[in-house]
Amino acid sequence: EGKPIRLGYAAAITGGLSPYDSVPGAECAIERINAAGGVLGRPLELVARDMKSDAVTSSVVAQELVDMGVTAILAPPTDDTAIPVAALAAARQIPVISVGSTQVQLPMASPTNTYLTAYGDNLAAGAVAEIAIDRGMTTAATMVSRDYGAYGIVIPQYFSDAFTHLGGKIVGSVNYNMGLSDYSAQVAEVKAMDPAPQLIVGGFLMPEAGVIPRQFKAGNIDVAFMGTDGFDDPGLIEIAGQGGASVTFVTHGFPSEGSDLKAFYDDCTARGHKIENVFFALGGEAVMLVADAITRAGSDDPAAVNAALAETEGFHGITSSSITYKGQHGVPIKEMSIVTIKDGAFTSEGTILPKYIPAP
Amino acid sequence: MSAQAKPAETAPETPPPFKSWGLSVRGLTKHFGGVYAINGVNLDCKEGEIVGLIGPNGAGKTTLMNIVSGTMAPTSGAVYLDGTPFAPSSAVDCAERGIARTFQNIRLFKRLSVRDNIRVAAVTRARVKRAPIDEAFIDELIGFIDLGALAGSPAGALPYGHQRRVEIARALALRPRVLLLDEPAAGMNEQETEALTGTVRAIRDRYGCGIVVIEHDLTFIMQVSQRLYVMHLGALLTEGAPQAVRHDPRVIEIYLGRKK
Amino acid sequence: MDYVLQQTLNALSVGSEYALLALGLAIVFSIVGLVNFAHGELITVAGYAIYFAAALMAPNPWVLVAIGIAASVGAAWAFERVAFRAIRNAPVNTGILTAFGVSIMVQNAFVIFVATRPKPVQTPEFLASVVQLGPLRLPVLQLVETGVTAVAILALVALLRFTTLGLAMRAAAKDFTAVRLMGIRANRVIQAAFMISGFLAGLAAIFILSRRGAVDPFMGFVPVLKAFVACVLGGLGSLPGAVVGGLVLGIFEVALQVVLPQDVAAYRDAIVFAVVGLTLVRFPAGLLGRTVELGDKDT
Amino acid sequence: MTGPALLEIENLSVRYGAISAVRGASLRVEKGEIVSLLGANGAGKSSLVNAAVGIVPAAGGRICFEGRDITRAPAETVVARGMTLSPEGRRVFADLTVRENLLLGAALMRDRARVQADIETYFEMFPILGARQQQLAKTLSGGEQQMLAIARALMSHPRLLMLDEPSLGLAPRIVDGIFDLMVRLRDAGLTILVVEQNASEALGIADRAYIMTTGAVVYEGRAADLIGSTDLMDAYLGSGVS
Amino acid sequence: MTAHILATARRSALPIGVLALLALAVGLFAEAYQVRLAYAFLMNLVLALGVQIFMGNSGVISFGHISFMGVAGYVTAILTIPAALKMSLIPDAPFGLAQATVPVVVAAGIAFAIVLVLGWLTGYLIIRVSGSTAEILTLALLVIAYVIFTAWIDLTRGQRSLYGIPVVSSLATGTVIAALVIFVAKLFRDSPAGLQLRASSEDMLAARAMGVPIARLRHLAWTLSAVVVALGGVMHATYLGVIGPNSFYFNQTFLTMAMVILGGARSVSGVIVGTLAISLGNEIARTIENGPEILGLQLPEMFGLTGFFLGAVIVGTMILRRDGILGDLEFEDLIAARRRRRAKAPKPLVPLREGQS
Ligand SMILES: Nc1ncnc2c1ncn2[C@@H]1O[C@H](COP(=O)(O)OP(=O)(O)OP(=O)(O)O)[C@@H](O)[C@H]1O
Ligand SMILES: Nc1ncnc2c1ncn2[C@@H]1O[C@H](COP(=O)(O)OP(=O)(O)OP(=O)(O)O)[C@@H](O)[C@H]1O
Ligand SMILES: CC(C)C[C@H](N)C(=O)O
Ligand SMILES: [Mg+2]
Ligand SMILES: [Mg+2]
Repeated sequence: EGKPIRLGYAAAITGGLSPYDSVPGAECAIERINAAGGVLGRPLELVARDMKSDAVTSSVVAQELVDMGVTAILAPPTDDTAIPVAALAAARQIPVISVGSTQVQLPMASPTNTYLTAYGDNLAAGAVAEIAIDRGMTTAATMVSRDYGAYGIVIPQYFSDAFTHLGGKIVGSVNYNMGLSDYSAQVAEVKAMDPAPQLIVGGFLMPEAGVIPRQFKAGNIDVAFMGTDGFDDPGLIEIAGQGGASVTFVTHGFPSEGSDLKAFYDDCTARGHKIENVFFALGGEAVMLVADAITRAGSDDPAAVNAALAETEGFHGITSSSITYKGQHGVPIKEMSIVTIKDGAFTSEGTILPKYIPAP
Repeated sequence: MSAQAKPAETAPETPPPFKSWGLSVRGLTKHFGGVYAINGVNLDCKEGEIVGLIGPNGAGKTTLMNIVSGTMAPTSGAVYLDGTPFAPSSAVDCAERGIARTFQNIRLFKRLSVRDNIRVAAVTRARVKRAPIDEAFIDELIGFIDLGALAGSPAGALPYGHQRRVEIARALALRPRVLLLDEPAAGMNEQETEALTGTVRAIRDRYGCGIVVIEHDLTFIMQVSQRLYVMHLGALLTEGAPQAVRHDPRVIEIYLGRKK
Repeated sequence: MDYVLQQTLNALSVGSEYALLALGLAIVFSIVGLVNFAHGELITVAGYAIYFAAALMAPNPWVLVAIGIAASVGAAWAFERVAFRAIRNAPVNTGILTAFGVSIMVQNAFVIFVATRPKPVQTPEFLASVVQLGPLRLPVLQLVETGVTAVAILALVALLRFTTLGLAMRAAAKDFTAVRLMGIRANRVIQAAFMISGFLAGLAAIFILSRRGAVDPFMGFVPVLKAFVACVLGGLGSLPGAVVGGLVLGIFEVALQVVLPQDVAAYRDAIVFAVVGLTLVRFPAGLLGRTVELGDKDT
Repeated sequence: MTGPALLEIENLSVRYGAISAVRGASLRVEKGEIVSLLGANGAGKSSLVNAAVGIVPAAGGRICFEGRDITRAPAETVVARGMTLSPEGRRVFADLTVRENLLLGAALMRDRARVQADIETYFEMFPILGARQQQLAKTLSGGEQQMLAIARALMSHPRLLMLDEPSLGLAPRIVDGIFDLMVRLRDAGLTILVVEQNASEALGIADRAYIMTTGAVVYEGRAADLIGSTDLMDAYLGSGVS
Repeated sequence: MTAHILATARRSALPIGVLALLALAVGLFAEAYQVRLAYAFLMNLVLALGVQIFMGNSGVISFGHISFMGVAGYVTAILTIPAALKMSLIPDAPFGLAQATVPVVVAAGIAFAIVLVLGWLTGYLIIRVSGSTAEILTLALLVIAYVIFTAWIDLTRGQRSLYGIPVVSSLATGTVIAALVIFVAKLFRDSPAGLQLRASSEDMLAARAMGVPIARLRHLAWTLSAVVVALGGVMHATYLGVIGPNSFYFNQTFLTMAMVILGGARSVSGVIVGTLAISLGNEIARTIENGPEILGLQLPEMFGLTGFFLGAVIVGTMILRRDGILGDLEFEDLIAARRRRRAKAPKPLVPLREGQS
């Protein structure tokens, strides 16, 4: 029987989280799989619902998807929006895989059925610390925001842990709010730090990820900015302007020539999809992970698929050639790409898998 | 003509002579910056007495009423009810003591029904008396102002004359010791004014309260008041029986004008 | 020393930004009694106008500035024409909710027709430069912003105090019909007030965009919130009050950012609002608001 | 009579939703006369003058001023053509000072010096206003506001002045003053339509009078005839009281 | 007093009955996600009615009530999450809260007590001012509460959500609570205090002159409404099982306010209508924005439509009916008016004179 297998996606299509979810990415992966004959001889079908970056809507939408009898649910990127989804789905052992989240705590909340597509923030922050030390930096400041998700708090924490572990010194920490236009007070504060930090690390999201380096540049401070996937949006380049040159970040992957990621992007572009940022690939990868689990389970029964997903080992995805959930509590360890901005474009500086990983 | 008087040298602080005077005002003064709106005014209104208050525009009549009803704090001076002084600094307190008023520009709760308008005051009365709301009295008042048929309509939708009556009924629901009426006949024609004369007298006869009326309509004020106070530039010019006041040359000069 | 000076300038320019926005809110409030929560969307409109103009024809940045301000003025005009005119003289509730409605509509129109994610916007390079004044290096943007705000305030005060249009604006606030009885086109007067508020928002937008370099559908929210607080702090409806409120709020925010130790700094906004709240309990009419004793005369 | 009347209202009706406030009323005001419009509460007098000046829409009928149709003209145009109204309820600009209120009354006047002179004239006429010139209008006493409203209406030097209950809340002496003023203005060429509750006083100065009951004009005639006839007065002004 | 309660019971029977029937129908026949929607509607109704008790009667706009919802939600969460889980979520919670766990009902009781105290205390400040100043004070309350939720990490986990709250609420509990709240809101509105408060919202000065103790009544209404809103917070926490600070901020505030004003803030029935209208409208818009097939026509996906729709409905309604859909009227007034019309008593309601203010 060629009845489609349904996958649900409670996606942050609108609202503050929207840059970190990608329905088109998931759709493209499904098109590709279906073109190659589908899964278990059946096509996949995606049902996407906008959860508007809101917890209550997220749970309503998830229930709608559960009611439809979806085999797996792709979830939004923060824990307060994804946990209700996971909790609802747990009752029927429907696997929930967050597309954009890097929060290690998320699978902990509903350990039997929750997975991240991406690596954890602790891994990424460890990588950032290692890069900084490798570049000979010894002093760093962190910037902390409590305005959206855990990301703005935990990245500085994990980084501070790793950086001091590796012999660096944290010389200060500055608070900031998102959505403001003026960060000159923060600029002045950093300027006044003694010793001066060579580096600033924070869990920045767009557009602050661009606005803040821009204003530091305008404030005439020479300091490097480092961070993780929050920077990974092409808008950064223009928004940060001159400040872009100071930014280095680690992210889920980089479409360098010959990479799987590039091949995926090219194919999807050819299929008429528009690629905004790397979360496009994560959307695709989440679909592929689920498809693989269905194949291995030999059934579209959610519980069977969930069991198979938990056993995933060395899966060849888009951003990583080896994704493993087995023994990982739903958080894969993935190699990260190091990216900087050169000549108005993102440029790859290689990949990294840090040696020291801060405890979650 | 200077519209500004000098402050009274010494505000005469004579206490009211009798215990059961009703309302007494002694040495009341109010200034706004440099303007002395009222200046050392004495005024009495016995229970069951109708007292008229007249005077040129800006003489301070409304201000006096505002102070006595607690709507405005006096600069100095005292207000007595039954010989007991009280600080008329809160309108709520005044209402609870039984000083009720109407306004120069009608102020009804426009969206509430006629009945609810009256009820608002009845609630206060019930609170003071620690008794249930006297629904029968509300009915009586609606009957008194002859608006039985319109009791359920929003007060704001009534014609002007009716609104005036509702305002009076609302004030009466407080079962006041003293009722203050600020230009109740304004905007009424001669016929309606005449009816109002009857109403005001009926209030006194039925509810026994003292009534202070401000009015520029001479016929009305002459007919209705037992005594007449004349204010000028914030101070009391004269006081007495209406006919005597009417022929006082000073009153003619500053208030009535030549034709009267 | 340098640090103190730098932070002082920061405080002044943040304060100026709030003052510009607060002034726009205040003029509309004082004239039509509307707390225009859609004021922030004027900034957004200006931003998108610049974004599209740049994408379509990429002219010089000063032309873009003009386009941005013009768009903001136009949007203010349109808001009045389409939504606010119909609810003139309505109770405050109605006004606030309508303004919310307009604001939500505009935000989501941009979500639907442009995108949720931020779009980059170019502003004149000149604003991003730094001038050397003796030993000091001062950001041009901050100097210009403070200066422009000062000029805008003076011009506005002069307009309201000394021109018939200004008188008419203040009069239309309370009695629109009576203004018409003076032979004045009161609709135009109110339109003018909205357009002035649009102009002020447009100016603020240029500064905000120069700093942020990006426009997104929801960027108007935080500024309008701050402006609202500033307005009330200064005394709602009073233009000098709006300015003072904006400056005080900006200075206070920057000062707290500077002096609070790191672990308390997380509570900065709570402290700001607590202090503003208590100030208002003490001065209910705002810092500059005067209370007139009206007795029964508050028509 | 010669030529068109200054103001000519034909068959006017005014409606507020379901309520008919004026039903087919006709009225003319000739140049240089004082016409008084009388009637009980709610008779529709204010509605009629408001419609004439254009702040309330006419539901039917025709209004002509100096021969030109102004039925649909907005108030600001009507006022610019030389007709003003001192409206019911004073409606002074609460947050402006007394002086500013008067300045705004002269918004259409180009000659600033003349405006200043006018202001001084009215301050002489109403000394209390002069004393209160920097005071916010909302803090004025009721009668002071009424004087201000009248003075403000005169500031634009209209050719037709309409006054809606000008004597409301004024002391008798000032009422006399106002009526005297009307006579003087009429003698100086101004045309006046005055709505009054105070029938006897209004008739005393009027050339002609109209009486309205429940939205219709029920009497038109010389003011002197009305004063002379208690019957007429009783018939029209005694009835219709709700 | 008893008479008043009976009269209120009679008057609220209609909306409560309809509500119960609808809930029954949804519970029996609807899909699970529709049950969730129905529950979300009930929760919003409780919040909106809570806000109405203060705002609708006193006429003072409040942006602050959702903070009480948040406090109640957090208290419930912190007291009911199993200790084992709490030791990993908030090990450093003050007052030994990481160890203590109580049943949901007890937790809810404590939440009300805390909100009652907070409501009473904040009330002291709110009643000192009026107009926009009061608005800013309520706004300050919202911001302060939110900042505490996000910054007191030891207690609330900040932006990271608290999960593991026992999910004990169902459509049935929601319906019972909503019915109770409808009753309470009507009881208050029609009570002497409610009447005086409504009078004061129209003319403060006249109200004072009639002896209305405005400050005291506002204080009462504020506290009562805080507690009702707290019910909404408990409903939120015990249904989702997880809470985060962003649920208690501007989005919920604006949504609630729209529900209150749209139907007519001064009437309890109006708030019910407003909440229903916005909930239904949102759901319809949500269906459309997903790009459904209607009559064989494939509509494009238009995310953002729900928001746009909400805005448009608000603006449209305010333009057409500035006092909200029902204005001052309650259901019983509508029915009475209808009966009167039936009985052909030709007494049209005279529209208010245009405010000359
Ligand atoms: N808040 C205020 N500030 C300054 N002056 C005021 C204020 N309130 C009243 N006044 C002045 O005080 C004087 C007295 O006003 P009040 O209203 O008592 O007069 P009144 O006797 O009632 O006059 P009317 O008969 O015209 O109503 C007026 O000249 C008025 O201008
Ligand atoms: N804005 C309005 N909305 C509804 N009805 C109105 C409005 N204005 C006036 N009316 C009604 O229209 C009728 C005529 O009113 P109008 O004010 O014209 O009478 P009037 O003769 O001027 O009375 P008054 O002597 O009281 O000033 C009255 O029944 C009144 O209630
Ligand atoms: C905050 C998010 C939108 C994105 C980020 N990667 C996270 O998981 O937290
Ligand atoms: Mg007076
Ligand atoms: Mg009239």
